Amino acid sequence: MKFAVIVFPGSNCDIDMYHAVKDELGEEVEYVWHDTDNLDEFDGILLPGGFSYGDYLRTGAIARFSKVMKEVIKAAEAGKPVMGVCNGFQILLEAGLLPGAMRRNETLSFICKPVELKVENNESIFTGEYAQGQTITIPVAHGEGNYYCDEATLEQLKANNQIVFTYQQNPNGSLADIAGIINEKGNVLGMMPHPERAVDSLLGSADGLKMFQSIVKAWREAHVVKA
Amino acid sequence: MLLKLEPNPEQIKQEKLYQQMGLSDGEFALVENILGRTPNYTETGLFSVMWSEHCSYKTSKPVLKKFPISGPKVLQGPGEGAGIVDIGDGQAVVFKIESHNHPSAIEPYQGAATGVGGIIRDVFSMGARPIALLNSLRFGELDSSSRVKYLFKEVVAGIAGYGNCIGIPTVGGEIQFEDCYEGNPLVNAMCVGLIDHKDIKKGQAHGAGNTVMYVGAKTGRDGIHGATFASVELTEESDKDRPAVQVGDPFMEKLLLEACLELIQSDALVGIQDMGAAGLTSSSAEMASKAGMGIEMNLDLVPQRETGMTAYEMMLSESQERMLVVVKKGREQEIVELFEKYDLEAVAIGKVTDDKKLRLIHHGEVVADVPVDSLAEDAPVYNMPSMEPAYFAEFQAMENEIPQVENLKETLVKLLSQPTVASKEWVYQQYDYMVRTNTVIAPGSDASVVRIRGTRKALAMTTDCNSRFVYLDPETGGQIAVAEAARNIICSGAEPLAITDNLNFGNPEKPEVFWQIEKAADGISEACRVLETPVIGGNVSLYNETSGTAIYPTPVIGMVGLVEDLDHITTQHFKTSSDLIYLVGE
Amino acid sequence: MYKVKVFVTLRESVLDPQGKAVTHSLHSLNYPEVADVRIGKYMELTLEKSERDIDEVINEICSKLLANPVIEDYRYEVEECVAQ
Amino acid sequence: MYKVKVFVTLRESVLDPQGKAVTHSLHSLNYPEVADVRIGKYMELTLEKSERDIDEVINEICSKLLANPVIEDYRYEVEECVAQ
Ligand SMILES: Nc1ncnc2c1ncn2[C@@H]1O[C@H](COP(=O)(O)OP(=O)(O)O)[C@@H](O)[C@H]1O
Repeated sequence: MKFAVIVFPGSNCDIDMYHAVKDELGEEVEYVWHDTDNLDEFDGILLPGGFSYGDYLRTGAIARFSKVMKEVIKAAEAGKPVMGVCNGFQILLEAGLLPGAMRRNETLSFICKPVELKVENNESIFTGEYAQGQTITIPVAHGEGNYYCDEATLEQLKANNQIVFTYQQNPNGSLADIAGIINEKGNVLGMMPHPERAVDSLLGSADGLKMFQSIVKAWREAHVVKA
Repeated sequence: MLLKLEPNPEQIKQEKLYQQMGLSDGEFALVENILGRTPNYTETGLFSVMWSEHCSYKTSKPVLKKFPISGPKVLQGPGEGAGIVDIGDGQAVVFKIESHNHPSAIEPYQGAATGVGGIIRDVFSMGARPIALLNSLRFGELDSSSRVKYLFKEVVAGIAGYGNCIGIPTVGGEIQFEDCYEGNPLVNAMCVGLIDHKDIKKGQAHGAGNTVMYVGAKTGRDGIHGATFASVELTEESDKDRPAVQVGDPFMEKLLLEACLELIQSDALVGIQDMGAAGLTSSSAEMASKAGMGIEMNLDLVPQRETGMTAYEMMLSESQERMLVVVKKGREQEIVELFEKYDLEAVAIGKVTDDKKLRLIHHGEVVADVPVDSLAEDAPVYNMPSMEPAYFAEFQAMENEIPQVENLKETLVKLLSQPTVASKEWVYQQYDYMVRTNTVIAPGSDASVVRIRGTRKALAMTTDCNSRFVYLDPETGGQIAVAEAARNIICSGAEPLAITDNLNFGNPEKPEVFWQIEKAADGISEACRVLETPVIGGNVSLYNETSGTAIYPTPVIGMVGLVEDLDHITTQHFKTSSDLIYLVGE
Repeated sequence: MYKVKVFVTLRESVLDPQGKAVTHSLHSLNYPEVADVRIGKYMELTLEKSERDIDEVINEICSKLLANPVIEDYRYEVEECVAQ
Repeated sequence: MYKVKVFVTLRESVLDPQGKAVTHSLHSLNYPEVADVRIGKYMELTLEKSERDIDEVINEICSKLLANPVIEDYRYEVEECVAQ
């Protein structure tokens, strides 16, 4: 399986995402610059964390107009797995690939620490390798991770089982303790915590690796049948 | 548009206008002597910033001479943007510490942020990839005034804001709260970088006819005279000293960083230096002087953010996120294209000359023409009088008193609840200490450890200084600061390599303060010799006083050590119950 | 040339953590009379005259980029300036 | 009761990285007519009537907390509301 790590001006977790896939997951991966207009050769799209365009105005607001985002939207429509982490999640929200918006953390300050997440839905292509209800430790590092959507949207998220991860102890004020959601079709995931920072126990936790493994497994299953 | 009438040379001399810029009568006479005429307004500005303590080290030079600066692994000692130490396998570690005390006292968020931005540029202008940031902070007591809390909160936010955005992990630091810092907080930032020996670049303008290019953010009127400002005491007036405040743009610096690291690989590059304190003036004069060359620049070509800027304003502006580079003649277009990819501007603004002059042209006229060495090398050096302060003899004569502890638990809890001693989690939780996924030991242990990807090696790093000790006995206190840093490094599983230091002191014109500087430097030197950790660079911040009262002498030590194998890494935390606890040492 | 002032505010129903924090600190600074604070953005745009209708341009810019319709509202004021 | 609108803007010479980024992005979105964007804050305060002069209170609040006088300027508009 071949992954693209999209690099926007100001992305800074691109390298972490790249190494997680290459060194720990052992799959193919390439950096893809924000002005690329073709993602056909990639099977999975990763939008890394960081501060695209300085996060000026609103997080993700400027990045979503990058040339590559048209291709990301195309890939999402084609059913390819698209995962946005942290700033990547914020960009997916601004681009309308996921519902809702991000506000500043309730504490108004940046927060960086490992947090415990609950796997709310292990039936998605991103979470198949986890047990339902499992607690995993993944770091957060963000200033604006306070997820918001209106009530109707929240009801929909719940009804469709789109809430994939929740915080055990909400660090940022996020609505309904939401840490990560998927789209209705289930192939686009946005989450604030950084699974790519939790793939090597030398650095504290390897709980994030299963997320990448889930994607690969789901992809293989789908493509082995077809092949 | 504002039309600015600059005073002519006669007025500058008669009305002693140079004094407002920070030049003394004697220094102005020296400038006249060097030039053989009275300098014009722009030229007076050039000398005033280059001869400020911040750029010239005119009072601290004799002290810095004491430091041991060489060793078998030192590839670059003091004198460039940052020092460099070999770590084997063709790799080296680059690091330096720098202060941003006065800007942080005025505008804590931006002061701290631009301090971080500046030290990062020092490291990547050497050709190194910055891999970690540390800091050392001093504030008044937290319960003394709401201003102190505000400063503390904003400084931390500023460091986080810049470091997090640019994506370099802030992995460590130290904080002390003490009354003496109430009006004059200290904000020292350190950056550690990694480089391959073959990529080491210097800030030198070689080769007459080569092109001088300006890259990065446009120049505005921000921070004019910041270097001079850093070299005076803070007064009530400082609040109104508004032009000295610069705003950082970490996004711009991230682009500049990536572009410069790409540029380093180009054989078109001759030299590169960041525009830090004294901006265009110091970068051009120093690059030319170090290469034994001159530089001629046409200021009309300098990218400007504001209209109607004068030569004086452009040369003294401290706008952030800018670099000066010298490239081989004829290769300019490649450079322009390289920077364009990152949405950055690279503009040819001048050329290297062989007449050892800094010549500036503005609106078709020569507005400055001065020998570069006179700016970069010939600042007067002062041997300040030094005198042992009365308090020192008094303290030395005192008997040691062993405190009686009645309730151990109560005392322990009280100690632990001192902000200086208590957990600093509130602070480092705001720093992204994990980005780039190499941080093996995060903040909260003795030293922080960052692995070197693709090897079994890692780097341990720490900043330390107990200024109470230094105040009580500067020489022993200086030794203790180095020794503490070394212990932190060793405890984490590394061997100490070298140090960088930031000498934060009061007004050196006071003999008692100068004595503190000398003694502390003696102590640091002695400890560095014994521990074989040479001083590979540093920074001096003097005039840290409010209303005539100096801070405690605070020579902050930044030390880096090498972990030979990841298996050697140790953290300070207790691991399992019933493990035995030993006390080692005296 | 036009000078355009754009005001972006959080929608009523959206909690404003920053505004809440400011209200709180104003109370502790002893301004009990402050009942509420809402924090938004204020932008000053300078636009050259073009063939396109200025209101159309501004509405596009605002709805695409300057405000996020999920949580924010905007309004604006246009002032025409005579070039000097 | 008063409704107060406070506008906080960056001082002229102070760099506005946000405004710069937005201008740039608008150009690439094909709005070349946008010559400049400066981004500031817009706050809406609700204040109860008190014994103190409203202008005095607002000026204090603005210079102490809402604006940072070292890099920002502020202005405000007061509107008196009749309680419903
Ligand atoms: N306290 C110090 N100890 C050792 N070296 C120092 C100290 N202060 C300054 N230096 C060195 O002096 C050199 C000249 O500094 P300069 O280039 O003016 O630095 P800066 O970038 O701080 O303006 C630098 O290489 C710096 O490392």
